[in-house]
Amino acid sequence: MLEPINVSLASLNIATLAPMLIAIVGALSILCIDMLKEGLHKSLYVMVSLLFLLLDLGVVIDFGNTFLKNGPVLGMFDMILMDGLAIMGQIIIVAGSMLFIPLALTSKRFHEYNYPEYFALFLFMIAGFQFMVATDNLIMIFVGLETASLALYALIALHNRSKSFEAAVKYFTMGALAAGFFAFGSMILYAITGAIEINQIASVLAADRYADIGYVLVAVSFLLAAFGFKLSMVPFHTWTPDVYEGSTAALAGYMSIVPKIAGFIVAMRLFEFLVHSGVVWLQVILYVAVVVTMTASNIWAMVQTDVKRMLAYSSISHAGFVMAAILIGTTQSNTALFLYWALFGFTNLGAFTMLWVSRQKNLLPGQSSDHAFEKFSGLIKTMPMAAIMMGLFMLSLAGIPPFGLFWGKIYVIASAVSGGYTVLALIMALNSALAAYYYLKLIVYMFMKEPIVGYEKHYLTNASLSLKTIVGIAAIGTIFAVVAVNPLLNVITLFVYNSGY
Amino acid sequence: MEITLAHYLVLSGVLFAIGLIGVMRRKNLLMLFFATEILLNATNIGFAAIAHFHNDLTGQMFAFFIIAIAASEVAVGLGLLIVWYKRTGKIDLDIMTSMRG
Amino acid sequence: MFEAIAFYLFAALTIGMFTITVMTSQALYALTAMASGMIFISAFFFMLGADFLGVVQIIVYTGAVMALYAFGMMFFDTTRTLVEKQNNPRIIFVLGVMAATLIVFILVSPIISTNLEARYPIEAAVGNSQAIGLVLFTKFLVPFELAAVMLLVAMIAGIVLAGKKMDKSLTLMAEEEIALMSATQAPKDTEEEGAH
Amino acid sequence: MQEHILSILIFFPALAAMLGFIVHKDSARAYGITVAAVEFFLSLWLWYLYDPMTSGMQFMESAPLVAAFGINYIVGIDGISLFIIILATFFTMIGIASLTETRRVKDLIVTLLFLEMTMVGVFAALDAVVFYVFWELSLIPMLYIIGAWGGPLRIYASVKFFLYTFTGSLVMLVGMLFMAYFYHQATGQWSFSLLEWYRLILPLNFQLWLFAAFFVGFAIKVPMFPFHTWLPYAHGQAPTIGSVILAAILLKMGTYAFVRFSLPLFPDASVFFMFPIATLAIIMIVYTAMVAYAQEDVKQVVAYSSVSHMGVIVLGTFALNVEGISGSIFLMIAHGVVSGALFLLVGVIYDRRHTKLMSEFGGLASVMPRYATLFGIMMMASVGLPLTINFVGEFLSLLGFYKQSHGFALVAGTAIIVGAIYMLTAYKKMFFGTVTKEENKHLKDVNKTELLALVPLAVITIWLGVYPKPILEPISNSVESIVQLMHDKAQTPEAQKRIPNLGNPEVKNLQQEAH
Amino acid sequence: MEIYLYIALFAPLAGSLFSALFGASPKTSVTGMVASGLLFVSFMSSVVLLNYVMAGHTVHVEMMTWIAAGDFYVPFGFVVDQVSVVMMMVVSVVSTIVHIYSIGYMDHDKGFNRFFSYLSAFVFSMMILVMSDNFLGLFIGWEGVGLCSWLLIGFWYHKESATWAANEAFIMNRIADLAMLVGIFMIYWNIGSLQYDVVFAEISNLSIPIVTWIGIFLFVGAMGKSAQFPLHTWLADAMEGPTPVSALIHAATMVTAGVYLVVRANPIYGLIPEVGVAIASLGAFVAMFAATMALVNRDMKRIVAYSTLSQLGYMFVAAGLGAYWVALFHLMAHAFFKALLFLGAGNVMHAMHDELDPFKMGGLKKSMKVTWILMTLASVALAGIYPLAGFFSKDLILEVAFVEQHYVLYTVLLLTAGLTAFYSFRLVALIFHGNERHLKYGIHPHEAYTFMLYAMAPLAVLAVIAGMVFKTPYYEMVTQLLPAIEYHVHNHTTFWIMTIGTQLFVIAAIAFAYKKYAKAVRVDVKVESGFFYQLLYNQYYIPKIYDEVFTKPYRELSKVAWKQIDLKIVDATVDGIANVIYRTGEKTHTMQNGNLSSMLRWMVVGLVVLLVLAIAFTVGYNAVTMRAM
Repeated sequence: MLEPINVSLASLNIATLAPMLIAIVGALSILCIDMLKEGLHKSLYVMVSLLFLLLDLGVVIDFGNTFLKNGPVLGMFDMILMDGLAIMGQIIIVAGSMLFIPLALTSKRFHEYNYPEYFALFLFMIAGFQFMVATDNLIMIFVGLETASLALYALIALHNRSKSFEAAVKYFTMGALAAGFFAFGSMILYAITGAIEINQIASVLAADRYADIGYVLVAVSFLLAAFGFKLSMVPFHTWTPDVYEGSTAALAGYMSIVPKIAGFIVAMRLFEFLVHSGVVWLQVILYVAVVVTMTASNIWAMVQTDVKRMLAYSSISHAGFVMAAILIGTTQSNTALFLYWALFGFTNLGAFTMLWVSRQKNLLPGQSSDHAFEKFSGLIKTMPMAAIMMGLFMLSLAGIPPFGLFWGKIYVIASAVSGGYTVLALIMALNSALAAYYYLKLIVYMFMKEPIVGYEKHYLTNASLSLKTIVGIAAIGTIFAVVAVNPLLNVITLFVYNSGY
Repeated sequence: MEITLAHYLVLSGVLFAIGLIGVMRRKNLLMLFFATEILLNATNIGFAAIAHFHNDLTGQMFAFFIIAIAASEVAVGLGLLIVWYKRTGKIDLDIMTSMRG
Repeated sequence: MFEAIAFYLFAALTIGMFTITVMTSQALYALTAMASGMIFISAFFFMLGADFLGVVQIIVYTGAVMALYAFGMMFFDTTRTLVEKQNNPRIIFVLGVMAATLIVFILVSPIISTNLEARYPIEAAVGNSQAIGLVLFTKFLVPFELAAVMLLVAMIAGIVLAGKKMDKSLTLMAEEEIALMSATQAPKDTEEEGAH
Repeated sequence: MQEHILSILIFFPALAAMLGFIVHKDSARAYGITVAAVEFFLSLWLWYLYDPMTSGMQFMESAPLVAAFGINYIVGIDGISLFIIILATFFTMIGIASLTETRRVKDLIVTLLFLEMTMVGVFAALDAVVFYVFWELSLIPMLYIIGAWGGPLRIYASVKFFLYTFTGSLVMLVGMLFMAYFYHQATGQWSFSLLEWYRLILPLNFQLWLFAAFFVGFAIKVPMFPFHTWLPYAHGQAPTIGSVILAAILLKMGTYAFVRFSLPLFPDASVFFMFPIATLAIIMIVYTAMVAYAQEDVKQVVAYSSVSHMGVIVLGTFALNVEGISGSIFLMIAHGVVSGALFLLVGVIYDRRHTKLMSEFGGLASVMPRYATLFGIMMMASVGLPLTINFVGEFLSLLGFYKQSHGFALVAGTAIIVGAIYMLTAYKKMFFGTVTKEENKHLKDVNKTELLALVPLAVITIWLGVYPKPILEPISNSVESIVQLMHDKAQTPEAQKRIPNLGNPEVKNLQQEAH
Repeated sequence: MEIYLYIALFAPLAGSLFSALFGASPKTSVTGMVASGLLFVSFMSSVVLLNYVMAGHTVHVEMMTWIAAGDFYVPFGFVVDQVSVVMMMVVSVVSTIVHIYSIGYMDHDKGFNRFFSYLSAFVFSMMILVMSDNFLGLFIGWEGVGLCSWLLIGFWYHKESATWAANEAFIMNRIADLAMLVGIFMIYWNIGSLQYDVVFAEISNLSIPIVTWIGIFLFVGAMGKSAQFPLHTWLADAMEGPTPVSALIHAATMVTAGVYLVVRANPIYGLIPEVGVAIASLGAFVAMFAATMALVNRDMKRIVAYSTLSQLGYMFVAAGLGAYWVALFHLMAHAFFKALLFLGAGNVMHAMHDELDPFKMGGLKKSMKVTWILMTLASVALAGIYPLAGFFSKDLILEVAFVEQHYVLYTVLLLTAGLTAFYSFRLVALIFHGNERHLKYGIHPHEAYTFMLYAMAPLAVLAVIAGMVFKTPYYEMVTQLLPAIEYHVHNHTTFWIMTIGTQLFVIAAIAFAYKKYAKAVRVDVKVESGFFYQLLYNQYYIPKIYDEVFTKPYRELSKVAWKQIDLKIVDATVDGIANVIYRTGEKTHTMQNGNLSSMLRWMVVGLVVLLVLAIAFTVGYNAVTMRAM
């Protein structure tokens, strides 16, 4: 017979659930509000979401303080793990979401914002990501991931035009396949270790001295494929450009930041110990994957004719760049990953918001897609401020100092150099040069070509105060990043180091 | 002859491969979704078997959650298919190529 | 011995069923084959002592999922013969067979780990459902709740996506049309779906 | 204020540029001139405050930027950078003053002022990252200037310029990061401070690799053969002001960086690579001079002549002795003045005729005598006639390298021959002969605005050719400390032999006083 | 005394700048006056300095630092010593005269002011050249005269031939200048200074090979300026410039700078007599070589130019053989009579409306008596007839060669003397005697302005007396600095035989010239179509060879360098890399064909690749561990 289990409530650390619960409660309350009164304006929901996210962020930051004092906290039968990575990840997730949610306040009306459910799903998704990063249990990761993904598919589709459906279906189908990979990979790991907590898997494997190397590698292959999909590594990246193109710029920007950081954190948890285990295979594979991802996506980005697709490929390339940090696997590189992503977040937020600002409902005559390059022709002459902003974000993405991303970039490359990956560092540097080409392409269009007559009044068509504010925040974040780098670096290093990475 | 864990795992792997073939082969989205179900089911056999041979419940838990996930996916997937179908009248994925390059 | 026979029998059946599911050009065959495949899988669960899983498998899959799919098939009118143009069928099978071979190649080798330890051992004295219940509501409470959220998300998503509100796309309508529509409280005659 | 003069000097133009957005477009040029003039006089004041007898860094400022990673805002100047800074501010000023562009002048002015910040920043930076920041940042305004105000191929030219230089500098960035890593290994601290790096003695194989990494960045910027092909396009397409600044200042960043980074950080590698680089330099000198001779477009002649002269500068730098390095730095300034002036002069005729093909001209000397005279002066300076500014630099550079290798110096010396060939030929084609084209018969001679820019340049050309001491002395003093540093750090016997030991530089200064 | 030095030096500069102020304005006679006046001032100062130096003093000033970097230190230092004062006198006298002459000669020229600006600038450069106390200062002047020569040869810039000649002169000089620079480098790195006094004091401490190289390089430098073979072609072409320019620059002063350099550097050449002999041999060769070309030429100015070249050869013979004072002396004498000759030629040109072919002239003595006398006088002096200047200086060189027992040189020089006499009087005969061939071209010659003739008078006087009067005081002064070697043929009989023989030989040559050309000109077609005639007429085909061997290939090579190498290789590589990358993108981005099926397949492909690699590694790993066990 089974004994009844006695668990003291204190040992559960129910508080560790608080951040995710806040998001879930937020989502539920939005549903309730809608139930009580229909047809409320979207700004209400935006603000409610913002409020809950703010609370969420506050709690996470509070956990950050606790972490710095006491170290990692386990909760709910060790299911929740609040270590540095989890906290950093959640901060980026929540803060990123907070910056993206006001993008719903456009001056044009789009279908999805008419649904209160949209905001509920958004919050559910955030909760999903939060669960995903705040655990090292594969089940939790899987369920969190699926919660978030399912919500995300719906969010994409809610834009309600055929491209967005197409994007959602593609994303969904490939996501289902990736879920299969993940499940199968986890199964094999479970088969050889009998554990589904990553640290236990690690310790069992270490104790066995990787005796079942074949199993491990097959499992890693499956997991790599699964996370390759999530992080859009070549050749699992194919969804990225289509999905970005099909969804709104706001959501595309969001997707380039938040889901990825969640993926990176899990990837870090999963692959870090493997990289350090001395399994050469993984290092080689990751090395190749990183290089191929960076290079191939850069090359494809060059030939794009739509800015959003270009940015999609660019974000693949950035992901590849950051994946290198996982390959390098030192404290410095992991720190660099977070630093990079935080800075990348600001810049990409700005870039995609600028696209969002310029979104019109129907294509103009001669325009080939929503954000075709030619739309930006001669922008400096018609909308100088917009052109300068966009140019700024492009420069930052290209890694031109002193704008935000540059600092992330040198720190990543520096970590590669210190990690002994000098050639990789060189490849990364040269890839930045490749990347500069397509960022420059937009700059060339904006600053060096003549405006197309009739396009000018359509540029800022979707702008509103809140969008402009977000652009402003992104711009400030991008320009003055240098001020923030030092404190960020200090904090992140503390978090990462104390989490044992 | 004794049936070992390996037997189950091989079965699981074979079923997974069948699922992969289905995923690659199917052009009808609904049929494609069938194939993704096969993938997950293949995994479930593996989990249950491992749980059995390791004498550990965790595997069964995993399989349980996978079933839940599969069910959710069906709901969302069908929802997506419905809107797509309403818009285009088809669920053949070959017509879904408005975005490329 | 019985176990072996049962295993091979069900294995063959499952493989067969799933192959049909994947290969047939009749949608109905596929659906039926999959449903039966699912049931055969539950047989494995029972064989492996995972009674609870077996039941869930039958209920959830064969009951809920298959019903949904059946509904979907009717909705999409895919009961006829499927026409699927394969531009390069060989590559699919090469890939599939390769994947299978490779996976099998590894999986046939015995697991030599010596540090395996059951975290939640199955005790013979305890019924499977009971044991699962205990684990599910302690250790796996949070994922369980999260799964509930996930199902909620799926439900909302399904409802919203399949809902009637999606028929008119605000995204594609000009601002004036939207204003007009909200002013007249959506009269039926202005429904011009898919203005493009 | 004096202790912050460098920061003021760096950021004043940027601030002014931002405020410039508000200025009405009709007044933009006046605003630009005012700002640039203020900046120029600030830089003159800097010279006034500068103590020429001290060889070390002056006006040092330091503030933490990313302290955790050892990145600090450190600026300071010595004799080497002082004059290039003044050159930069000067050329910005006269560049704006002589601006004839009419399209979107305000944007151009703002861009130029930003460019000025980056130029001053590069030469004042003493922290590798800060240096890199300004280095890269300088590409943007130039990209814009070429791309927006350039000729028909402007986009190709500007993108090529940008990508080429950017690629090179990224390799350099990896080198810098490796250097910082090495410093970290040696001391346990992260630091990008140049002065702290100077203290490191690196093993030879590290030096070689790092030297190569830095070299890629610098060589493309210089531009050294065979990385020079972006330059003709950039010059060919750029508007006058762009070419002027590009030739006068931006190219100097590369050679300056050789002196600032490559030599003192990697003395052994510098010696190791001395002859390969000298070979490249000689190819630059002779080969590009030949290419210049074959040109049909006068601006391309001047552009290729720039490459050729940069070859002499590089050669002088790698002489690794005080004479050669001082000469090369002096030549940087000289070449800045002269090539800047030549580009301005080409701009004058381009404004009138909208063509730069030499076959379109001929006999201009009779139509535009003042123009011909100014062009002649600058051409002769470019050819390296004594008592013009170029000669001093060229002579010292070649003299310096002669110490290292007689043969190389001899071959490099053909610069004075081949240089004369293409320059005189070009001059002959443009100015001599009879006026054949109807359009040329009534060209207006240089006007007051143009004279305002050109005459000071001509005066400087001759003044510094006759009396280079005010500039050469501080340069030489600072170079001495670099050479001494290199000698002290040198490990290989070859390097110890090739880099002279100056003994105590202080004593020598006194000796020179007594002369 | 320093003040006189500065006046002598800077007065021409002042004149130049003054004229330059009016450079672009129409003619103002005042520029010519002022420039001439300032030159006269310079001349007077030089006279004062000459007196001072004659008294055994020298003036040495250091005006200011020029270049100082590290150990390298070069000031603007000037020295007036026995050698430089001679040069200063020559320069200032000839240039003053040429200036005054030019006021008339350039009377109708649009570029009158410009001309004086250039001409005075030239004098200034020349002054720097001769007065500098160090090699680099000399180099300033060296290049400065090159510049002015360029400006003045190309003075009539609308003429293609003039500008071409100007560029040729400049570039050829540059070739030599490079050698000179190298010589300077060698001196600096071996001695550590470029000051004459330091260098000459230290030079004997250097090893002979180094000194030899220094000597060679410096001499190559001198070869360019003094137009020695093979860098001689520019001099004849330089006659495109206005005639006063030819008189001043390409006869009297600039071209002798090379000789001056060798004389100045005598402590160096004193150590390396072998090089000296080589110099002398080259000089003798050039003397002969140029004279032969002058024999058949049909261009008045070119004939005189070849004669200059030939005389420079004489000077180098002297200098090479260590008779520095003789070289310098001939330099001085030659300056006077050659300038006179050129100015005379200028008068003729003026009269003949710039016609240069003497075969189209004739009988000019009627209308241009003074010019005829002056030119005959100059030619006599050039031929070396006693008691004119040429006799004292040129025959001295013959003696030097003889005394130094270089009989081959002697013979060559002797023959050349005959040739010189022949072509000089061929010219005089053709121009001033015989029929008035020009009449059929409708030219009515007239004598030049009187003041021009007056201006030439001092030169005529000097051409006559320079040898007789100056020789002794000159010798006494100069040998304070230069090696004092008296060249006497000790055997009196030999001496007289030689002297008289030479004189007779020369006179015979003159007579032959008169006989052949004074009456009527017979064109001997057979001779003229002969090989030697053609060879000489075409200047030994050297300009053609240069054109074929250097100029054209250089031009072609430049084209190749640009079009083939730079554009098609270097640049194409860069663009090629970029294009390959871009094309790869264009080709492969179709992988993203938008079809979900292929997207899924890519994922499976990725998985299978990973699996293959995993298995391969596993198998390999197991194999390795097996073997290890």
